[in-house]
Formats: sequence, structure tokens, C-alpha cells
Amino acid sequence: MARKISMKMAINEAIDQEMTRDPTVIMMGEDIVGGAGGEGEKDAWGGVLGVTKGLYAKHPDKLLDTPLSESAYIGAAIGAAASGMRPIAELMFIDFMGVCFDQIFNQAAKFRYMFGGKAETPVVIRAMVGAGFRAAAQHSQMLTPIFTHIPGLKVVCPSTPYDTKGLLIQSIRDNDPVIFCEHKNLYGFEGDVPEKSYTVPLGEANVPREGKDVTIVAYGLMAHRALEAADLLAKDGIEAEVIDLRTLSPLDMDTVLESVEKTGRLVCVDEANPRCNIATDVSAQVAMNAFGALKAQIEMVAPPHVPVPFSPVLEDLYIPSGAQIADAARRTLAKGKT
Amino acid sequence: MARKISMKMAINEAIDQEMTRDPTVIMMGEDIVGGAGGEGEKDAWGGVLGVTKGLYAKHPDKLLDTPLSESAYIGAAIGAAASGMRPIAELMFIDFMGVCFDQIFNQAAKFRYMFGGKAETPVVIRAMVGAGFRAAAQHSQMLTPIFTHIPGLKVVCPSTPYDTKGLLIQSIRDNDPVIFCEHKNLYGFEGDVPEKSYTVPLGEANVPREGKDVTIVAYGLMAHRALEAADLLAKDGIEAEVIDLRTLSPLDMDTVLESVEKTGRLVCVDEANPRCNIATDVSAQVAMNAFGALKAQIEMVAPPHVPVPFSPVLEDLYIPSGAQIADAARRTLAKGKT
Amino acid sequence: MPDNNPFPLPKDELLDAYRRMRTIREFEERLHVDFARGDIPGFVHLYAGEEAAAVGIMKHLWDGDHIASTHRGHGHCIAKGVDVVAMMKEIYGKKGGACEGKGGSMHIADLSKGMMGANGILGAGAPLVCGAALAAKYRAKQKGGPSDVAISFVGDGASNQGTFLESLNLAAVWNLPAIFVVENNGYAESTARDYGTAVDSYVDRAAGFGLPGITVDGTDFFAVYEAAGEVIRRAREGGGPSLLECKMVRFHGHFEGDAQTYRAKGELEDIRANRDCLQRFTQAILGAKAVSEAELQAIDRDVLGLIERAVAEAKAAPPPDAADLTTDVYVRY
Amino acid sequence: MPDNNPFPLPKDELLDAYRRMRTIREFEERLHVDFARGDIPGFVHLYAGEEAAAVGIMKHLWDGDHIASTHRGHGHCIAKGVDVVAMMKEIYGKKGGACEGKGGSMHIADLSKGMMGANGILGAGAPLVCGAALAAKYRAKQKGGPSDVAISFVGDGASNQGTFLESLNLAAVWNLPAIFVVENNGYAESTARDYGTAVDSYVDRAAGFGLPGITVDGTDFFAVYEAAGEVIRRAREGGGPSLLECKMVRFHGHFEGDAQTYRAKGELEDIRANRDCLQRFTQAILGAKAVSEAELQAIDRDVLGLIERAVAEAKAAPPPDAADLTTDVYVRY
Ligand SMILES: Cc1ncc(C[n+]2csc(CCOP(=O)(O)OP(=O)(O)O)c2C)c(N)n1
Ligand SMILES: Cc1ncc(C[n+]2csc(CCOP(=O)(O)OP(=O)(O)O)c2C)c(N)n1
Ligand SMILES: [Mg+2]
Ligand SMILES: [Mg+2]
Repeated sequence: MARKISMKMAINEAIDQEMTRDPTVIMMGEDIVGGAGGEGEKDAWGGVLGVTKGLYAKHPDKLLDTPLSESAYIGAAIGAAASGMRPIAELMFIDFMGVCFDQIFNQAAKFRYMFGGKAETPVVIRAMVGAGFRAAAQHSQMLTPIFTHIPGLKVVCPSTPYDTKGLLIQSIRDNDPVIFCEHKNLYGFEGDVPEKSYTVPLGEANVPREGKDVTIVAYGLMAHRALEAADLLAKDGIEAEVIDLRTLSPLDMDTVLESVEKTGRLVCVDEANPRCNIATDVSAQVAMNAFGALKAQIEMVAPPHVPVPFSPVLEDLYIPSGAQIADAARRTLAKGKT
Repeated sequence: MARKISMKMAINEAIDQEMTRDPTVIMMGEDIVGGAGGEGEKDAWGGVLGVTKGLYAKHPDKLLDTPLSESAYIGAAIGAAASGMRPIAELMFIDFMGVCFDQIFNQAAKFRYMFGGKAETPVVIRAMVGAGFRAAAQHSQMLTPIFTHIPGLKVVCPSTPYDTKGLLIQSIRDNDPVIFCEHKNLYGFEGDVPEKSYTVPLGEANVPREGKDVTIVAYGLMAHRALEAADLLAKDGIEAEVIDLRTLSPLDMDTVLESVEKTGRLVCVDEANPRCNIATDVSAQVAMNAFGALKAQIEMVAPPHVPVPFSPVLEDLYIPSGAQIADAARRTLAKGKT
Repeated sequence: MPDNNPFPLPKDELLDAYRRMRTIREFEERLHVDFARGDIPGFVHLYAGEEAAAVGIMKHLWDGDHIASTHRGHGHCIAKGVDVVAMMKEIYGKKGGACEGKGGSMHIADLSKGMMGANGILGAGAPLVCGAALAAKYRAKQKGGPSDVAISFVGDGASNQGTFLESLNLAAVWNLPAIFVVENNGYAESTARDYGTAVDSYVDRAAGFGLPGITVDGTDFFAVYEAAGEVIRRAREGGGPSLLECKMVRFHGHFEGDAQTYRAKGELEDIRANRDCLQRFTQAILGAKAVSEAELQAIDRDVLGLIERAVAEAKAAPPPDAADLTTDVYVRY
Repeated sequence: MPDNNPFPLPKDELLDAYRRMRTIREFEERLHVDFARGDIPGFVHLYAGEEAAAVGIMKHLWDGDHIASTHRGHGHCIAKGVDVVAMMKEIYGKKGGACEGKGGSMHIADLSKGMMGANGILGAGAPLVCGAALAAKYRAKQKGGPSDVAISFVGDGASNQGTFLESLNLAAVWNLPAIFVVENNGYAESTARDYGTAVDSYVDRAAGFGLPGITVDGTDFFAVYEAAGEVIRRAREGGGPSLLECKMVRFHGHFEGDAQTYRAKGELEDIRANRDCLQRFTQAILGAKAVSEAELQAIDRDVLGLIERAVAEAKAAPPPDAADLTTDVYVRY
């Protein structure tokens, strides 16, 4: 497992391998090939940040550039999924969900239930999430809580290249609609990734760091910030356990509850805005199901209830930092039973 | 205050009075007048359930029927709000938000922040919410958590005709975008409503029933179920305090925290699906900010993580009942410190 | 009478078309009565008066073809071969319904028949049909021969939804075997078509997206049948998408319970008397002596029997079990 | 030279048009350089090469008129009179920026100038413009006289968004004083217009929604000016909405950093040499001796000075305060 590749390449490789394996895997999106209809280079872009670059050469019939019509082509991916294909649709930025949300939450998510269990909709919707790109209010949101709220959807948000490849392959093979959230500020992040195909199951959290004093729950970019916080806390002799949720729906509460039973302290971190987010969701479930184990208040760390600002200084303040997370841990450690 | 009218009439009256008072108040929506372009009765519908019936006769220039194009006309209401009007847009069922959400969450909600505080968007988007109408998965959702998650939006969901009138008038006068959620199963619910114009402030919960043993937090139809639960509990000598949030953003956490300080027990009820909903939001905030006051686990009551089923027997099981809420209260009362 | 058939369908097909139209009509008229009696929960939108469109089109389809329907979906379902008893059970919210009682009138589907669902969201079927058509195109490429097609039904009102409009362009860009049928019954809820749609001709609307368009009298089964045949043939042969407008009439209110005061005086009586597609069809085939009255009467008896049985079975069927509330959300979770 | 003016604008207006176009050009070319140097954060989409459209249209507008722009918004802002220094500060994310540094390039707005914002969401401006036009219609009804208008800009790619398409119909149904300008620069990101849009003619697209449409050479200032004058006049007089297509060219990549390998060989050189709207305009007004070289050079000096000052002030300006992070979300909360 010595090969290190970026998260971007991990995505590319996952799609490549699944397209090779399964003739029903196709992909559609805006400029995912690039150069269509023009006189210059074909496969000119591979998506706005080059994630799918090179796939067209290998699978010329399976990547479809689309008009700028998310409702139509995301819906088409869903319709194709309901009629035998296994499409991956790229919603360039998750922020664009507002023009096509109906197809996702009222159609894909509900077919199976509304049709009495007689439909399968194996579609994957890949989208960039998250702040830090200086891309401002309409290109920087997480929005994971909105999808997580909807029954019938699965929601994935990995933090490492290894998990990304394994979870994406799993998502493509999964028979339910999956919203696959890729943090754009992790695209360049490198890590060990086996060349061969493998899967990481949905609904299993990862514990990248064990500790006995406090549990920090996070996902996506925040998993890295949580690890930074754990490093900071370690300097004070505090052993933080970091849980990377990896998938938000299904959610691996068992791992969280077990950890809280051990540590008695919980910090939930989310890059999504604070109201009704993943942090409140996990916190509330712990307050309901492991109350007895809690030694002190639960702490939550999230951006403020504001849109993502453009100015780099403000955006950096907006995104929860390792220091903020460590402070939150210290706050809960300072209180309550020992 | 002896006059009793339905919630439906309370809405009608609020719009009527504000249109009379303020020339910039206009309203648009599908069939909100009805009969447009036809040869029969004008003002034939007054909306799909007759809520705006009769307003056209009084304000013929101010009610605009629209094509079946929510993006365009909800967006138009927002654009008109940003240029001097005070529009009310009717999104018939909140379930239709998926075809027009961008205009709400990326435009209306973010203008003020993105434009550095230099915009005001005084738009009210009225929509029917909630289950119990046998209207199935695409016409029965709450979706309040999705709007509450978004910074820049205000979210209101009243439970009584009195609050409805006062909150709607306040929402129309408010200078921020307001999502005004009307529970369709409360339209016929009657209560005392003054004829004269009055406002109920946003961000203030109501406490329809005081009690010292357990706090039950709810809103909309669930406020009524919570009161039913309180009745049931009273038979066992348990005094439940019921908090009707009334507005979800801004949220009156002070009232909730104060109550929990007193009772030490919390049940949060939501008709929205369980993941990342209002119940998790309030619960998490309590677990963070009033942990010391909690004597036992927080209980949440919500429908299961499933779409709204059509079959009446299933739909009735889907919607949380007074008995379920009372059971939840008993569960938390059975545990922990006394 | 085998020689007396001036129509583009042989006798047994004419009788089959009659059977389907009659079935839709009786199904809907029966629902109208039973809804008024309070037997049926929820919103019900009836297709009565519009049968010629559904059947005239669906007569060209096979099971591998897909359709996506609207809130007014019963007619499309029946015409596409969805089981009538299962439909009735569904509308009653019962076990054994087409969707096990979980969907109801607005969500009847049967993917085994290529029926992708009635839809509570206006315009939502159009993107789905692009996807079904894309899948069909991939299948055709693999297996050769004429392609399966996919057909989106949309009302005149819903034809102003962005989802629908985007789909016209996408279908043209991808050259999909897709057909967009605008069922123009003159109203969207209580609002006249002409108020909400700025263009008179759907052929112009289609042309704005590079699609060929045809307008036909949707109360004339044969006109629909012929036009549908043409656009479906083109789509099967790789000639791409089309738009087909059927001008038609709605016999009942927007939904059951609608007092229809927005209609002109005498309008309903007039359309029942002069624009009844089933009556037109019956008169045509009887007039040409392509079929006999006795043959039609036999079908009528069958149909009434079927509807009667469907209602009886629907009423007798048990409701879903409490445990069904939480099943069928995911394939696996 | 007051007599040498064959143009529809008097000399001072020609010079003003020149100044606006030149300002946009220099603003954008400067950003191109400074972005490459790493001075500027985020996504930047440049309007260079497209100036004649923004200015040819905006010359007809007053402050009460509204426009809604796109991700490629700098040109619209400058043409509509938004302060150039405040714009530059905004692009640098600084205090005193048009949006106090909170919006950035993709969200510059100035409602006091009727500029409703650049927009990061394709097609999103069109519904907003319907609303501004509706408000204008109410104002006109009250005060009489010609109506304010509202103009939505949309790229060729974004003209396939449902929001945009729905708005065409809504504007026609409500007979709004709205104009929809399709800025057809031949590309949507890296994809050629002809791939993503199934119809060749935007006049046909407009006709599909009952709107009059005009196509003009968007690199010809006077062609734009004249056509815009016509559709704006009609809208002001209650004659309803129109669509105006400007065929134009994009001098830079989709956004800064785009290598543009999708272009034909020599394409960029060719359009710079032969389709430069500013060069065309300059040659026309100089050729007719309507203005003098010295007059233009004086403006050039002014403009370069302004841009220089804008950059200097933007660099020198302090960033927002930490406390600004949480202000300006609501008017009151
Ligand atoms: C997105 C959306 N908006 C509004 C509605 C409410 N609605 C249901 S049917 C209908 C009218 C549809 O008219 P038309 O498309 O002409 O179909 P018809 O009912 O005439 O068959 C409306 C407005 C909806 N279901 N979905
Ligand atoms: C709803 C939405 N989808 C996709 C994008 C990403 N995007 C930004 S600009 C662009 C291309 C726009 O092309 P066009 O409309 O022709 O405008 P141009 O850039 O050529 O001025 C795309 C796809 C977006 N911002 N919003
Ligand atoms: Mg209709
Ligand atoms: Mg373009």
C-alpha cells in the first residue's frame, strides 16, 4: 500500500475501475469531458477541476457532457438508474442543488417507498462541498444536513483518498441513491491508495485516533481539523478519540456511542451551518441514547449562522479550526464529573 | 376577543389588512385567484384550499395568478422584494420547494450578506406543510429543518389562528425573507382572533401550558399533540410544560433553557423526519447549554426516517401522537436524578 | 365484417383500443362516484375525457418502452397495461395495491410495465424520461434493431416548468428516443391555458428547442394514433425526440371536489356532448362497421365487471400492516 | 468635428461609451495580469471582448432600471455605473469593497445603481429581473410616464437553465418591462455553444415563449445600441418583454487559469485581431472623425489612472474585521 495518490486521483481511479467492470456504469455532467462541439482538444477539461480528466479516452461512450441544465441531466441520471443503468451524475458544486433538488429528494429518494418497494435507483450524485476555496457564498456550502434529512438518500463525505476510492466504488455498486460529497479543499490531499479495486462499506465510521478522555466526532475536512485538535490536546496530556463519520446516512451511531461510553465527553464538529446540522444530529442522539455516560455538556463546533464570506480573512474565520475544536474539548473537560 | 375564526380565515384576514395598509404588499401564486383567462367565475378558487378566496375582489391589482413555474414566480417575488415591493409568494405545498429552492436559499437568503449589508429582501413565502391529508409522499412533508438550516432565512410555523394572524402580519412587515409554514391540517382549526390588526414577534416561543416536571417542545400540529400528551400525563399527576416554538428561525432558546432549568427533563417533538431536524437542533442546544440542569436523557419524538406513506393507517402511524409523546416523557421521567 | 375496416388497426386492435379506453372511462367515473361518497382518501385527479390520447399513444408501445406520467395518471397506467385491480387497491391505500398502499393515486407505478410513475410534481417526469430514453439508447446500441422509446406526459400548465423545458433541450442535444406529449386540456387547475402559457402553438415551443412538433385533436383517437406512430417510429429509428400536443378536454374538475365555477356556462355539457373521444371512437368504428355493437357491449360488460371486482377487492383488502411503515425506504441501509 | 457625427449618439455620449468600454477592458486585462501573479483570490471570470454588449445596452438605462448579471459580471457593473474602486476592493476581498469584501467577484452588486448582483448560479438572475420589472410596472402605474425596465443577462450556456426559460414565459404572461439578453460568446466553460443548445436561433427560442427576439452582432456597438434601444423602448411603453441575442467573443478563458485547449488553433489570435468590439468602435468613431485621437487618448490616460488607483487602493485597503463575519445576515434577528 505504498502508492500515494491525491483524493482527486482516487475518484478518477474509482470511476475508471467501475466503468471497466460494469457496462451499465455511465457518467454525465457539465464539462466532465470538455471541449465538446469545439474544434480544439477533446477531453479538454475533465471537469472544472480536472477530476475526470482522461476517463473519456478510456471510456468514450460512457462519459456524457451535458447542457447547463441540472434538473434535466440529474433527473436523467435518476431516470436511467430506474431503468437499468448505474449512472454517476456530477453536480459540479453542491450549491447548485437548488435548481435540481426536486429530482433528488422527491424522485430518486422516494421512488422505492412510493412504489411499494418495487423500484431501485442506483444513482450516485457526486458534488464538491465545502469552504476554503475563496469561492464565496454560492460555491462553498456543505449542505450535507439537507440531504441527510431526507429519507431514501444515502450521504457520504470522505476525508482521505483511501476512503474516497473505497466509498465511491461502494456507492456506485450500492442500489440506493447516494449523494457523494467531495471536499474541494481535500482534492490535492494525498494518501496511500491500493491500485486494485476495493470497497469501504457505507455506514461505518472510522476511528483515526483513539483516546480515552474526550470523543471528537467529525467528517470531511473537519476530520483533519479534529486530528489537529487532538494533537493540540495531546500536548496538554489530553487523549482525544477522533471519529470520522465518513457516511452521514446511514450513520454509524454505534461507534459514537461506544466511544462516549468510554470517554464521557463529546465534541461534535461540522463544517455545515449550525442549525439542524450533523453536529446537532449526533449530539442529540447521544443526549438521548448515552446520557448516562456523559460527564459534562456536549460541545458543538460549527461555523456561525452566516453564509460563507468571500474575503479570505473572513472565510478562514468561518471554517472551524483545530484550535477551536481543542478549546471546545477543554470546555467540556473543565466541567462535570471526572 | 370573543370572535372565533379558523386558521384559514386568520391568514386571509392578515393578508387583507396588510394589503389595505401598505401599497407595496402584493401576492402571487398558482390559482390564488383562480379562473384567470377563463369564461366562468373570476376569483374562482382563492388558492387550492380557498385560503385567499375573496381577496381579489378587495385588491384586484394586488393578487397575481402565475404560470406553473415556481422558480420564475418565487424568484420574481424575491426580485420585487429587492426592488421596493413587499411581496407574498404562495408556494402551494412546501414539497414543491425542490423546483425553486435556489431562488430561496442562494438568492433571497444570501443577498444581504453577499452584498455587504446593502440589500433588504422583505419577501414572505407561504407554503402548506405537514401530513395527515392523505396526500402522500410529495404533498405532506414538513421540511422546516431545511429552511431553518439556511442562514438568512426566517422560518415560522404557527399552531393557532391567533398566532397565525399576528405572525403573518409581522412576517409581512419584516425586512428579511420569511418562510411561513401553514399546517394544512390546522386550516380548519378555530380560535379567538381579534379583528383589528396586531403582530406577534418573531423569535418568541409561546408556553400554552406550564408545568414543573417535564418540558415538551413542539411546533405546528405537534404543539397540539404535545398538549394532548400533557393531558394524558396530568392523569398520572405529571405536570408537563409545553413550549410552542412558533418560529424556528430565529429560535427562542431562552424560553426552552429556562424551562429545562426548572423541569430538568426534555422531550423534543417534531413532525419533520428525524435526521437533522428541529428536535435534534433544540435537543443538542440544550445538551450543550443546560446540561447541568438535565436530570435524565433527552427524548425526541419524530416520525420514522421514511417518506410520508399514503395509506391512512400508515400515515396515522407516521405522525407522532399524543400518546407517543407522553410515553417519551415517561421514559425520561423514569430515569436519572429526581 | 373483416372487410369493413378503413382504419390503420386491425379489428382485434380496434377492440383492444376500445377496451382500454372504456376501462379508463369506467374506472374514472366509478372513482368520481365513490369519492363523492367519501370512500376514497386523498387527492384524486380523473382522466375521463382524455382517453384517446393515452390509448392512441400507448397502442404503439411495448413493455420495454417507458412512460412517465403526471398527477392525472390513471389513464396512462391503464393504457400501459398496469393491473386495474392493483390500481384500485392502491387508490384505496390497501395491501396488494400497485404500490402496496404507500403511493396512492398520485404515485401509481409499475416498472415491470415500463410505467415510471404518476407524479405529484409537475414536470418532474420529463427528466426521468430523458434518462429512460438514454438507457434505451444504450440498450439499442448493444442489441441492435429499433430502440425502445420513452414518453413523458405533461399537462398544458406543467409545460411551463423549467424541468420540462430543460428536458426538451437535453433530449435534442443527446438525440434521445424520447417523446414529450403535452396533454392540453385547456386548464391548469382553475386557470385557463391561455392565461398561463404565452405561446399559442406548441409546435413553436418545440421549435424553440430544435424539436419537431405536431398538434393533433386529442379527442380523435385516430389522429393521435397516427401522429404518435410517426414520432415514435422516428425515435425508434434514431431520429431523435419530438413533441406531440394533444388538444383535449377534461370531463371532471381539476381534482375531485372541484366545483368548476371557472368554466363557461354550458361548457361541461358541451364537451360531454360534442368532444367525447370515446363516443367519437365508438361512432367511427361502428359507423364503418369495423366492429359490431354486440362486440362492444361484450367489452362493456367485461369492463364493468372488472371495475366492480376491482372496487370490491379494494374494499375487502386489508390495509398495510403497521410494520410496513418502515420498510421499502432503501434496498439496504 | 461636431458635424462629422453619423452616429445615433452625440459626441459626448460616444466618448462616454468609449470610456465605459475602455474601463471594462482595462479593468479586466489588469485582473488577468494580477490574477496570474497570484494577487487575487477565488474564481474570476473576465468580460474582456464583450464590452459592446454591456455598454450598448446600458447606454439606454437610468438608475431606476434594474439589471441582473451573471458570474461574468464586471462589465455589466461598470457599464451600469458601479464604482470601479469599490469593485476592485471587492475583488480583493477588502473593507470598503462594493460588498464590504463579503461577496467577491461573483457577487458584486449595487442596488442604488439598479445592479442586482453578479450571480454564481446560472440563470438565477432571470426570475429576479421578472420581479424588478414587476415592481417597475407597479411604479409606472402609479407615477405614469415610461416605465423603468429590468434586464437579465444570461450566457448562451445558461440560457438552457429552467429558471431562465420559465422566466421568458412569466414575463410574457405578465407583460413585463423585462429584457432577456443572451450573451452568446460561443462557449459555456469549455463546451461549444452548439453542443449544449439544440436550437440555432435565439429568435426561435424566444418565439417558443411568445416573445419577440432579435439577434445582433455583439461586437458591433452600434448594432447592439440600436437593437437594445428598440426593445427597451417597447418595454418602457408597455409593449412587453423581448429577447436580445448578442453574438460575441470571449478574449480570456472561462475563468482565469483556464488553458483553453478546447479552442481551435489560432482562434484567440483571430478574434483579438478581427472581432475586437472596442477596436471596431474606435475605428468607427475615429474613421468618421466624430471624435479625435487626442480625445480618446485622454480618456485612455484617465482610465489607466483609475485602474491603477483602484488596484493601489484595493491592495492598501484593510481586510474586513473579524466582527464582520457575523454581521449583515439579517436586517434584524
Ligand atoms: C411543481 C408543482 N407545482 C404545482 C403543483 C400543483 N398542481 C398540481 S396539478 C396542477 C395543475 C396542472 O395543470 P396541467 O399541467 O395543465 O395538468 P392537468 O391537471 O390539466 O392535467 C397544479 C398547479 C404541483 N403538483 N407541482
Ligand atoms: C446552476 C449552475 N450550474 C453550473 C454552474 C457552473 N458554471 C459557471 S459558469 C458556467 C458556464 C456558463 O456559460 P455561459 O452561460 O455561456 O456564460 P459564459 O461563461 O460564456 O459567459 C458554468 C457551467 C453554475 N455556476 N451554476
Ligand atoms: Mg391542463
Ligand atoms: Mg457562453
